[in-house]
Amino acid sequence: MVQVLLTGSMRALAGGQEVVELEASTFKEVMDGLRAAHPALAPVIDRGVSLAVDGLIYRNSWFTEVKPDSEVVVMPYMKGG
Amino acid sequence: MNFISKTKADFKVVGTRVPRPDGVDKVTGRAMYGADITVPSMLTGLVLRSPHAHATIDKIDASKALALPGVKAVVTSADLGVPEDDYLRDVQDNCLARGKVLYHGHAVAGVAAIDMATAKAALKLIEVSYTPLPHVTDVDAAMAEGAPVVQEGRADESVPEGSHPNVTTLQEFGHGDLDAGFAKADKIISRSFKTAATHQGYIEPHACLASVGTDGKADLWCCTQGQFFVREMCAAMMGMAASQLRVTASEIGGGFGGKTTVFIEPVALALSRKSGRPVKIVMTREEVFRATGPTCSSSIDVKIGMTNDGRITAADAQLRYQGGAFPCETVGMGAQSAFAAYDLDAVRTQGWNVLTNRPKEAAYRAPGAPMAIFAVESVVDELCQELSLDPLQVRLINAADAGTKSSYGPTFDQIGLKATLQAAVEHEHYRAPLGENQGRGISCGFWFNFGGNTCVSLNLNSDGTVGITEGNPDIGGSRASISMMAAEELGIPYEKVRTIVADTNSLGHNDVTDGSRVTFAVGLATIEAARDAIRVMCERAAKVWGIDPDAVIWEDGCAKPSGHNAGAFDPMSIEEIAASASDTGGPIAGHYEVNAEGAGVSFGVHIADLEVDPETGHTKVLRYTVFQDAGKAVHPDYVEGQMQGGAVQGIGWALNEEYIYGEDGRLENAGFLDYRVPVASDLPSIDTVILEIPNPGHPYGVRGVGETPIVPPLAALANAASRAIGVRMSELPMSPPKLLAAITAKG
Amino acid sequence: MKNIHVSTKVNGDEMEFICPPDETLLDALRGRMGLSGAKEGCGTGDCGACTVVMNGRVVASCLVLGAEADGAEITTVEGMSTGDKLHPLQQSFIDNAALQCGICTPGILVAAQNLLERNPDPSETEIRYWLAGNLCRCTGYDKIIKAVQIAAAEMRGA
Amino acid sequence: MQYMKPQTAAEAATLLAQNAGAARVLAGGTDLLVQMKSGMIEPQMIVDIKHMAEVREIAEEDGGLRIGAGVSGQQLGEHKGALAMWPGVVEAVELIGSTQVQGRCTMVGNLCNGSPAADSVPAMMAAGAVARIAGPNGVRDLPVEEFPLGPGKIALETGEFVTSVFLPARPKGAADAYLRFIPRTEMDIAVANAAVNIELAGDGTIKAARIAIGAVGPKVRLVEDAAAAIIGTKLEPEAEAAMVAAARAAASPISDKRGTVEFRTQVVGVLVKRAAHIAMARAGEKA
Repeated sequence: MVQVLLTGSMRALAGGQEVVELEASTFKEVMDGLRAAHPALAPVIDRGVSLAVDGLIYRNSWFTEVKPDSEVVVMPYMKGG
Repeated sequence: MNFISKTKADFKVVGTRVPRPDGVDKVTGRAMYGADITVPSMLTGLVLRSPHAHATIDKIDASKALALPGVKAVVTSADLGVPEDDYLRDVQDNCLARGKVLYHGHAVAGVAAIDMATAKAALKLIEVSYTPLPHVTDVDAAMAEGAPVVQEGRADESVPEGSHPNVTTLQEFGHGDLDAGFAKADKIISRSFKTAATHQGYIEPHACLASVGTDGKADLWCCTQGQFFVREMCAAMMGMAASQLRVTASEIGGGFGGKTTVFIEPVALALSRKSGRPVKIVMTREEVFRATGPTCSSSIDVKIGMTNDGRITAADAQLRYQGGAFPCETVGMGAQSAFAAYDLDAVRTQGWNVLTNRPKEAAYRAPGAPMAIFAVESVVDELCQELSLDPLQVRLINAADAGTKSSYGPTFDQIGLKATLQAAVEHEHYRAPLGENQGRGISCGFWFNFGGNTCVSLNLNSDGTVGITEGNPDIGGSRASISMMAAEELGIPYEKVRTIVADTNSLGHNDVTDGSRVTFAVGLATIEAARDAIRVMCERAAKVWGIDPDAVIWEDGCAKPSGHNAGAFDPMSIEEIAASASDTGGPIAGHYEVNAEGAGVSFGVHIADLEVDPETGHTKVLRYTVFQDAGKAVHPDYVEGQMQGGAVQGIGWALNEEYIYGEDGRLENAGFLDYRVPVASDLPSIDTVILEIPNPGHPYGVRGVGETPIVPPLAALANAASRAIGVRMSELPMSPPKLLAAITAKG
Repeated sequence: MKNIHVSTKVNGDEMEFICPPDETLLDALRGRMGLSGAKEGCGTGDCGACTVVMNGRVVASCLVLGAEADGAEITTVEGMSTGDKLHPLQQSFIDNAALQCGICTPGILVAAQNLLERNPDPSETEIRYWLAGNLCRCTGYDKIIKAVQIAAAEMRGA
Repeated sequence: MQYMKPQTAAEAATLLAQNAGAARVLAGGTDLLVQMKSGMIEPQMIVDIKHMAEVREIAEEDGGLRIGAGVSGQQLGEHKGALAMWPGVVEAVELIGSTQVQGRCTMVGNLCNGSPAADSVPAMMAAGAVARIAGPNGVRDLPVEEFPLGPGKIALETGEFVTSVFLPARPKGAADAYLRFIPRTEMDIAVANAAVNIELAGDGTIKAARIAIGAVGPKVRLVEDAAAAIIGTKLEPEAEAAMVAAARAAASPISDKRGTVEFRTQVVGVLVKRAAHIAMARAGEKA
């Protein structure tokens, strides 16, 4: 199981949960798992999110490996200047 | 097959100050920018813009314009489709208003004519009937009950019920128990801040030339930070297959994030399709200010608790940003970066985006971060003053480090903040004496940095030289740094490599030049493309020698046999391998395609000395030093250039730059006369100190450096001014009337 | 609108062109004489990207009519180098990384050249004030000022 | 549209009179071309007066200087005699715009633009300068203080244009100074400005003074009360305070994108004070 940390505004859509536990080994599986567990998160995920895995930020990358002990944080999709 | 991996000590090219490949073209006037290309039978395009801040478009009648001799086409939003995707539709509606104009300067129609005079005359003949609507341009006013609604139904699911319809998102970050944290504090300061919208201020106005054939094949030439993004957007709006639209990026006269989207490009394409002739549109400076993307203006509350010995116990911020008339996510990045410099047990940031009748925000160097960090660093400074603590020591006590759970969630890997702060502590500037009416301010800065989609193709020429094709427009010297990294990896002189920026048909997709990603991500892909070519070159040498490819290594631009079974052969140089390539198996090339990750966050610290004329509020920046971690500075001159240029944009933001709206919702200072960017005589030297704490995510340790430097100047100067005059300045810009009013009020 | 015939000297070459009476010198240089080194950054004399020298004085070519060029002598960035040899200022700008995007560079070089002709040894403050009408948004001016100082020193020695 | 370059003042006056309302005078062009670019004006004729010999020179006359309407700011700044005689006027003209604008802009153009914030106008007014006007009925002279009538409004009749400005001769112990406030160091329009012209008596007291302020009302104006406050004094603190108070009392600014009423009123007093001290010091050197 992977512990997925949700940022504040997503927590409200996941029934107030700060951490969601999922069976997942990739970025994509994290997203699919979140969508299944909390359908209210689907529009947020569809618009695009970034994922921080062990401190590194991924903007989109389905097959990025997520290990059971990885620190996984879902963040808004980010752009720079 | 092996290759020698680089360690920090043995760089031969990286870290030197080679001349840039675009230098001669740029100093002789030969470089071709957006407005510099012309083609036969070209028409001149112009855009009709809204005189109102907010109005419905009841009717557009172009018949008189079309009747004018020399006018070849008029287009409106009706000439483009209605995209289903929200984001695409917003970008398109910003290029040509659909049904409603949302800000003063919003594009309504385009016209193409045989020359500028005819096009200008035609613009006046397009009759648009408007019904003006109430407008709102201030972020706090736009959230208040009864404020005019800019767009209905744009709130996402994060927005609580009962919020004003102008609120489109609420983003929240943080961890820990705020109440418990504040209870531990010896001193708590809460303060509210406002910052004005600022513009990127690139000197080159947007320009493009579109040519659409009757067979549907199209070419677009434009100044952009991302030709692939332009193609994606324009093809979708035009209903074209991406394969039929080739976009070529010109030399770009500055972008800073502002050229990461489209404005006139779809209009030029639509005019060209309709007229059957090439159409060129060049914005005026006034149009650039009115209708391209400035950054957000903001209203921010910050509350921080601190112990008497300088430990932050809790931190809380509410950020309200307006990014114009369309939904905008920039506040999220402000909310995430606000407290990034600190290792905190209890922290919360909440960010609201609010619609207003202003132009659609475009990214501007570290979008969202400067204003958030300005507010936070101001309160930290005020706490230091109140508790009589040294501001750098307080930041060192609280600084984030490897293993710190960041305020926005993830845990930091290796970061350079403490080393950067320490460098500032030890610098002579920090101890230099100050005179009367002078103050010294410091601030930390932060940016995430990105990687992203990147393709690089590397071709070995028959004489052993190398051509590199990459897909990101070069703003700050990236062709030089890419050539340097290729030369480094291949073990050949820099002069043997030439890098060009490809059009959209010559390479796979590349993300826009944003997020300080190019030197990092394109550099990474270049190194991998070089390794790909090295693999092929080693194989060729192995074939010639009749040995196993695994027994060949690459060193100093040569294939060499290695290991006890390899046999004794003289090294085979890249020139020899290139010369015999057609005999050994054909052309040699390397390529690499990646969605690059591991960019590594960036921190900086700035020290600013400011003098304030107590009788007029006039400010003079006396001395300025930038400290920043570059991971590895590939070309130190260009790293310094980013640090200096970013700092000066931040200085402008802090002191005099602002979008000024009148009661009528019209922008009052759409020109460089009254939108006051710093001029040469306003500034001292900007001193730089580059630190190199390698980024583990890049083969050479490179970190993006471009964005972080714009972040600290806002608070560094506000803290300097506040200390100089003895009044806390909480509103940017700190223009002389505001400073004088503060001084007068103090008495 | 009756077009005007203009005879002028640009970078030492006799040039003739025909333009409408309200066309700026900048547009005439770029559109009629094929000299696109001068850039339009604002069109109102506030940015300096269109700087050229007319009859020995630095001017914003967006604030000069093409018609006024009749009988005048004009120097643009295209006239700075000699054959295949760059002007010391041009070389210094490359060597000292005084340009990033490069859009302001032609105007700054032309203005700086005129300064050094008037004053071979300007102070940093003099350089900064002379170039105050040339906006640069990339560099923070630091390396530009240093490049002018270095070129000036070299030219004095030469 | 037509572009005309008359060779004589009479020819120019005829063109201007015949095309009243549709013709515009071109000297340096640094205001005219900006207005054309913005679409604020669309002249049918441009009358380029630089081809008349008399407007291109700085001529000595009755111990003073006559500055032609085509003399650029930079050209004036290069004239050692002008700088020595009227340092405040020269520094005011040199503050108009950038180096690029200095190569073209003229003092007369600055006057004729009618801006209340014009840099050189307070300096000319304090100097007691006189504009020479050519027109269909010949030539007339008008003191600069009578020239501005309001924002963009000037005392020229149909067909008239200014050919030169005369700066009078200077006695010993006389000097002027000009200061303006801008947020940056260059490239801005004055938020407030002030010029002070002082003549010292042999004992170092102020024998005569003229003070003008700008950007703090609909037009640049002389402040007689401020001048009166320092005549007969050595600019001691009480006299200085009275002068500053008079200048502030004479200010009637508006709040706009460049500054507020409070700010402009405050700052114009500071500028008058500082300019007066500079003029005093300069006059002392010339005594």
